[in-house]
Amino acid sequence: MYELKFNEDECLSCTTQDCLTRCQYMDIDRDTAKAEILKIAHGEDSFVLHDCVTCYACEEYCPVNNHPFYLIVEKQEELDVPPLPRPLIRRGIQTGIPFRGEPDIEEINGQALDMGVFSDLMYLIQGRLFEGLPVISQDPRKMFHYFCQLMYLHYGRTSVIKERLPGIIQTIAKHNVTEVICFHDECYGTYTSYCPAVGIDVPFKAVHLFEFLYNRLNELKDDINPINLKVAYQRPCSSRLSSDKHHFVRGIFELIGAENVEREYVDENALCCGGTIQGQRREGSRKRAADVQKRNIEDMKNAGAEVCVFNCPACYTTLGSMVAKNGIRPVFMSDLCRLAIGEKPAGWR
Amino acid sequence: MDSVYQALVDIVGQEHVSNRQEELFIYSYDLGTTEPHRPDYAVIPRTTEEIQEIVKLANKEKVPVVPLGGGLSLAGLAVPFRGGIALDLKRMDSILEVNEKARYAVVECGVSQGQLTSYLERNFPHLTHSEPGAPPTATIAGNVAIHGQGDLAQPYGFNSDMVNGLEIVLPTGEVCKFGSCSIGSGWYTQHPLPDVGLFLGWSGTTGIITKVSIRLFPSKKIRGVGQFVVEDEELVPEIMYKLTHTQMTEDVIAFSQAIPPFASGLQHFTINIVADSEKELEFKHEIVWDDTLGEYIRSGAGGFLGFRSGLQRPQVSKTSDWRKGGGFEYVGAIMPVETYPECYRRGRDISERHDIPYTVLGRCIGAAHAMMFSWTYAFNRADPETIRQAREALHETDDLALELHGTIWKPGLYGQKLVMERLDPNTLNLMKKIKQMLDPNGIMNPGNWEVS
Amino acid sequence: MTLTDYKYGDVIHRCFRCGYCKFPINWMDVNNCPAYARFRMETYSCGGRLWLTRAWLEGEIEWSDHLADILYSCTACKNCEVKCPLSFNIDILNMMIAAKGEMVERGEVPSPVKEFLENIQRQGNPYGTSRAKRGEWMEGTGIEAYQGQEFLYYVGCVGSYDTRGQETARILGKVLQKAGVSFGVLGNDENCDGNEVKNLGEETLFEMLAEENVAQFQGLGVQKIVTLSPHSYNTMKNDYPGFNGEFEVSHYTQLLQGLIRDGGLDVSGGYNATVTYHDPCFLGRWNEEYNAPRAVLKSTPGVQLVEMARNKDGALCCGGGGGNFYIDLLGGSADSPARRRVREACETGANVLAVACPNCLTMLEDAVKAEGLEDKLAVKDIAEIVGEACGIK
Amino acid sequence: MDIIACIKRVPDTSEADFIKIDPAQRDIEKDRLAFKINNWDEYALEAAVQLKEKLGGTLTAITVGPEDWNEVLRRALAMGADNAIRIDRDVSADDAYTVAVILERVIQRLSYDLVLFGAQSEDFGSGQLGAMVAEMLGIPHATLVTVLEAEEGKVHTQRELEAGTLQSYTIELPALLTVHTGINQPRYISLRGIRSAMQKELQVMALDDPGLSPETLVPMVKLEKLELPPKGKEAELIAGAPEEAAERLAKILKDAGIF
Amino acid sequence: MSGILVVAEHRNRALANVSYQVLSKGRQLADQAQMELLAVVAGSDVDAYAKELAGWADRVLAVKSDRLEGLLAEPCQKIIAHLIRKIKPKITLMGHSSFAMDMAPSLSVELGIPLATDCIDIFWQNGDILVTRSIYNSKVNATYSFAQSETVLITGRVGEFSVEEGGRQGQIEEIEFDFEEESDYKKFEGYLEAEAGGVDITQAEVLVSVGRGIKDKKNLEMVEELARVLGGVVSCSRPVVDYGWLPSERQVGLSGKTVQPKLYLGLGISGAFQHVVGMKGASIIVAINKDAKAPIFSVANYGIVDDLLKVVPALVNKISELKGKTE
Repeated sequence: MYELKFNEDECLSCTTQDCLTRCQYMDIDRDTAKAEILKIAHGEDSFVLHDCVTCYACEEYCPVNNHPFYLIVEKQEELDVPPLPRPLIRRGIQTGIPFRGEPDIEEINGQALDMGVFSDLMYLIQGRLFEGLPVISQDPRKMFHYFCQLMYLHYGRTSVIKERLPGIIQTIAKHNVTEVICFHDECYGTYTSYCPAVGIDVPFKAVHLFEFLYNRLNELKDDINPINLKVAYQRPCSSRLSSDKHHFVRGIFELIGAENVEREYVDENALCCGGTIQGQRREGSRKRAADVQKRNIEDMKNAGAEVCVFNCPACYTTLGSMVAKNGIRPVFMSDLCRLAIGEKPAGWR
Repeated sequence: MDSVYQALVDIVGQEHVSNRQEELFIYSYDLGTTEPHRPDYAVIPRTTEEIQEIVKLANKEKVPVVPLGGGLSLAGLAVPFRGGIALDLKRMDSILEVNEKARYAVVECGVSQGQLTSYLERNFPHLTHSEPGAPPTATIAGNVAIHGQGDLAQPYGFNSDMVNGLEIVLPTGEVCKFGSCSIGSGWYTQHPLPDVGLFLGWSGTTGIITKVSIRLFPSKKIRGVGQFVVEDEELVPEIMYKLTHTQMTEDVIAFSQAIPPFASGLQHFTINIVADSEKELEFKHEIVWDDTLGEYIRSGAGGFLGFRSGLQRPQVSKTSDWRKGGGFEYVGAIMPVETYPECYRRGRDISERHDIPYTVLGRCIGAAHAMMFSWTYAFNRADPETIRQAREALHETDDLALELHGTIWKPGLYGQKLVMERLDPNTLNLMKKIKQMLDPNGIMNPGNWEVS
Repeated sequence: MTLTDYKYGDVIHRCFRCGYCKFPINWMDVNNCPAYARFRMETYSCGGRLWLTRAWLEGEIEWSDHLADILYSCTACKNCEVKCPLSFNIDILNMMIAAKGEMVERGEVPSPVKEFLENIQRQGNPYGTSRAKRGEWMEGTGIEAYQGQEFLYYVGCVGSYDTRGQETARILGKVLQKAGVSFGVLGNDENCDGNEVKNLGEETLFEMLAEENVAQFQGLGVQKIVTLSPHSYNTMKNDYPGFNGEFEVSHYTQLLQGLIRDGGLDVSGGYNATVTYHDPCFLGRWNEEYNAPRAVLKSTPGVQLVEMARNKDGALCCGGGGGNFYIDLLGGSADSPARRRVREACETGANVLAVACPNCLTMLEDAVKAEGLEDKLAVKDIAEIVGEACGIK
Repeated sequence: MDIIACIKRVPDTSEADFIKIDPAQRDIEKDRLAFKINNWDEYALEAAVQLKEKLGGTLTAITVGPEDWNEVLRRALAMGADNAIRIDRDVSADDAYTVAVILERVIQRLSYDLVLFGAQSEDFGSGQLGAMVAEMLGIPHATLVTVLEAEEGKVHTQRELEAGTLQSYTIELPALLTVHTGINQPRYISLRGIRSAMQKELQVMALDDPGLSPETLVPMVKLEKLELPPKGKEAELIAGAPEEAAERLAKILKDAGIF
Repeated sequence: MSGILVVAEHRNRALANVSYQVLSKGRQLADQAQMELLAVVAGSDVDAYAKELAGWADRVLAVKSDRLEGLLAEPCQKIIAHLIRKIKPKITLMGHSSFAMDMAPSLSVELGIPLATDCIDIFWQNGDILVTRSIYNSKVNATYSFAQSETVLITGRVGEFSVEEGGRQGQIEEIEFDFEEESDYKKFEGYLEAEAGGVDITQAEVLVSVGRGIKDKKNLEMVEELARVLGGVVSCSRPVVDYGWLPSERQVGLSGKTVQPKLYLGLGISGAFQHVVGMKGASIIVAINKDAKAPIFSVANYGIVDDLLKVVPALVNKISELKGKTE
């Protein structure tokens, strides 16, 4: 019932084929790229469907916003080319099923922070940055009622997203929120990129966490003491859906006096945390993920990073302890901002 | 004045005996579904000598003695069915010796699993013991007394197979030692003297264990757990077989449960892998995940969920709370590994029939020589109906375990009856003789293993 | 009251009695619940108390002196809440307090609890000593009455009446004078803070105390409060806002930390000792302030800080919380938590056991005497250590 | 069983070492003192409440004193009394006899089975009142009661003698008992309980309600003066070698009538 | 003829100590006013008591009746009322005992005479009798006079008056007394003696109390001995209970018991606040402590700064010596 807005003509007229040629995990030349993307568009099998690590990056690379990644995932499902082994897919799909009662709907008129599925990370939203901001999805028992479902892109299952997402949006809308600040940029990407791409209505305005933090920091500017730390940012896959907000990363760093280290895997060239890669169905996935992680961390180290900043809890879970082992402190972006205004972040170890 | 009470006060002191309703209430309850029975006294001794005196008194007065450690058996093994003395042994909590070179520890009967774990971590970080899945308040002695297993069951077998020696207070009050310690040669082995081991698995009906020597094993610097998932339960036995073939795993468990939903209908493996270096770890990863399980990943039949460093204690008590009810009990049985699929399917049926979210688990013992398979039934402590349901499900499961050619582990009274019905009559007769010889007045944990 | 009327009637049965609540953070000992450590009967464990409470409310057991003693032996140290793996853990202490509250309303409390509460009703302190003597501790110190200074120095009952507490209260006053802090005290007009009253289940009395104190503070224009006792700190910081009493409350170690760091207090006189620090529950587990006292000690020259095996959120309570410094249901044995604690302190090789709470001070000092460790271990309040380091005799 | 408990309010002087006597030597200065229910009366009230809880009936608490004294009646109401009566009178110049006269007049007009008093008061400690009232009412009494059990029409009591000996009586009702500490554990009265007792009605009687007039109330024992007992501040130190000091102390103790 | 009448008590085959005390006081008052001292003793077998009393009294009235087996208040009240009516003594004096507390108030009402109880002093002033009472927790002394009356009834505080040598040979008169028909509205059921073993320190007149200074459990023996010669009981401060040297029922202080003995002899007790609140009500406090600055010295009446282990044996000897002289 929801259909992806994909325009084959855009691909035909595309001169760069950035979607696949810039892929960091497949080595594809421009001609092959064009041929394969068209095959995919026509519903034919392509090695791309098999080899894709589902890193979302092509969504950002596409110069005309033609949703190559959403297309790939739709076709993986259509052609039964699952990116993961079946038990993992089933497990993943079952994970999002709420099982601890219905949510308590409190009406909030105006702005609110949406924790999405990360209610157990409430400790990350303390202090003056979040003062007075109502929060929805505070209760871990109810968190799956706020789960944006976009994770199923990694599972090759857009059908699950389309089936569940409208209900989730309804639940959020019941809170009567006009502006939803998304704790996770996957939620933000869902409401601002995926929903328009497949035609799902979103009755509220989604706000990117970084934009919110940037604005709050400006309000608290007088209280900022530059943190003077060298920082590497671990860009999550979902941020590819909101590349227009990516500039806030640098904006925030400037405000708080963090030095954004010069490195190879930065911005558009960011590397996946490896979380989704290691379980993939193909031969050698575990090693491939380990290799990506190793390169990523080596790059941070070489650039002299003291801190690795995360926005995505999944990246944090996958990479956090690894970067720490390499002498780089892992920290969430909001915590780094709290540090700058003289607060003691809960997650700062 | 109650003369038994006064005599107990004389033995252990006023503060360590109670005949007040509060203590009698608490010690009447098992944490599972077993109906409570009030003891007449709760006693917390500190020494072997005190226990001797208590047992002698109990013989004289024909008062039952029900020893308990953590009191976490869940099968009602420390419920004072015939009243008497609830003997809480947790004050006997000294770690007496750790022999680093011969890798064993001698502990008093009240030493908890957590206490030994923590002691080894702080003082002998390269040694560990086989820690059961119970809460850390469970005791070492209580666990071997019921043939428990722990997280080293895959490489080394039952915890009770790791016993190097015991000190026992017999039901008649004498103290006996078993193993090399009995000839004063230290606590390093239970063999090769003539076997008089009549205490493990008897659930405290033949004597009170006061000291245990337990084997310790190498603890590597990196200890972690990897997870693997399959959808088809039929694959579990062969995967266990293949994993044990690698000799590179420490604990292999497969589980499936209705809640949380992600685990429903799937078979999850948790596989412990340990190493002293990244190099060793990567080598083992390759053998385990890539070489041994790779075929399932490639075929799409199995998925690797990642590896986490650090062993987390399973917090089983959380299971009790799925229904916001604070209670659960399980049937554990020692089963052939090949019965896993049947155990899972039939267990699910039983759960569903009794309206309880199913929870099953199979832990590999030895090189897949057997597994401990558990069927867990949660209940709501505040709702007697759910307790009844769980009790019924447990009984059906006892029947099932035997039907599938398994042997019930730490059976409650119902399971004991089933087992004894099937026991070889000559064995049963021998058990009867042993029990009569050791406990002529039948004071030790009466109700349990009563051969009629 | 029956179980159905009990506020936690729908959760109290959820305790499994798995026993995590007995442990410190590293499981080294099952004796981190002070009451269980003292008595070792399962009834005295956190789980035992919850089961007994439920049994009592359900009519399975009768109220008895013993039951009351068991409930009131809880020192509100919060170890159980920190260690319990289940989601209702945040309410464990509230469950206990509500059960105590029921005993209070029925009038069936242990006699020392009755005495404690009646003394507070009558004299505003648990000792029953006259209100007119509350300010005696400050005689000859030159400490001023509060009249709009920057800080209200709230001393609390133990600091005002207990001999040892008074010494500490005086020294802290002198330290603050020396640092040039603008402060005043309430003297005879000071009233009990109510922290223990709340934990003993006398809710209405607590409310009255909080309301009266808030009104008094506001009437005097108090904005910042520094407390001698973590108990006062806890209730003024966390409970008084519920009575419209929004004050900037600090424990004195927090104030001293800032003063030393900013050079406002010269501690160059130093204090030569190997010191181990005992975390008071109401500063530590209740308010997660583990750093300030340690920072003060570390910045005092000559102090060599060593840690006990159980520290911070795993620290063993001195046994004085929940009114037990007065009602003392846990005393009288080598297993008393205070005595266990001083033995543990001795094992570190420290010759000074530093505390930051007058209740801990008296409990642990008595325990040192009982253990015959006077030659090996001195119990000192951090205020005394700092006092010596800045030249106050 | 209908019970009457007679109670009074006393200053808490246990901790007050700053007591001052007014210049006329007639009273102590009370402005810095806290007040409370007389300790023994609390036990009497508890005993009354327990009997009421067990056997039913009513409990009436009575006090003779000025308005401040309402607070002890509130306490009694919070504890479980059904009625509370205060006879309004400044009792500072009264002796036990005059108060007994007043109480007798009030009590004889009420219906009762048992009258309870505290065995003595904390402030003056004369221990006379209960037995005087009993004699005036013409009913049997027992003082210093530490054990009390009631049944239809009678009470079984034990009264305390010296050195731990008890004297056991069975007394037919109506009777009057004065209650000693240790007979029970008086319950705690929560602030909530006291506050809700504020809502209950208190009966205040003037002296002429039971037909008395001030002129008829002449004390038989008259206060001449108050003074502070002579007392040295510090201990008198007995110096000398152990033998000498011991000898002197022994003499002091003997002179003090200790042995 | 008016005189002074002392009511003597007896139990367990002996006259009560307090009777000797008030007898001595009565003797003194009688001598001062040149009055006759009378003593009355009632019971089933009073010959021995009467003889003893004659050592002080000019006349002893011995009332003999089988009805007086238990020295009960009601029959005694009848006898004393009868005697007072007959003799019209200026003063009737008794010890402030449990017996007197039961009887004296009713007696005063029955006869319409003034009553002063628990007096710590009794003295003549301008021909009138005055008494001093200790009130407000022993913090204030109050002096009282009596309304005009033929007889005043006074009870004297136990232990307040010293026993003087009697040395007289008074007359003994046996008195017959007719009891009316016995009513059964108040039935005496018997005496219950204290259970052996259980010690109630709150009831003891003399407490020998030990603290940490006792150093070792074995030293308790000498303390027990001291308590024995003083006719008292051993109590203690908190640490001694902590050590398990004495049961908690012996503990004095905030968490122990509050005691108000006549003598509190503190041995090796420093006198912490928590302890002092439990014992400061004692009439006489004696402290023996090595530490001259121990706070107990500021609450004690008498102090010895020395090692208790040296003083206690000496004290036991001296007291035994002195007692030997009296007996």
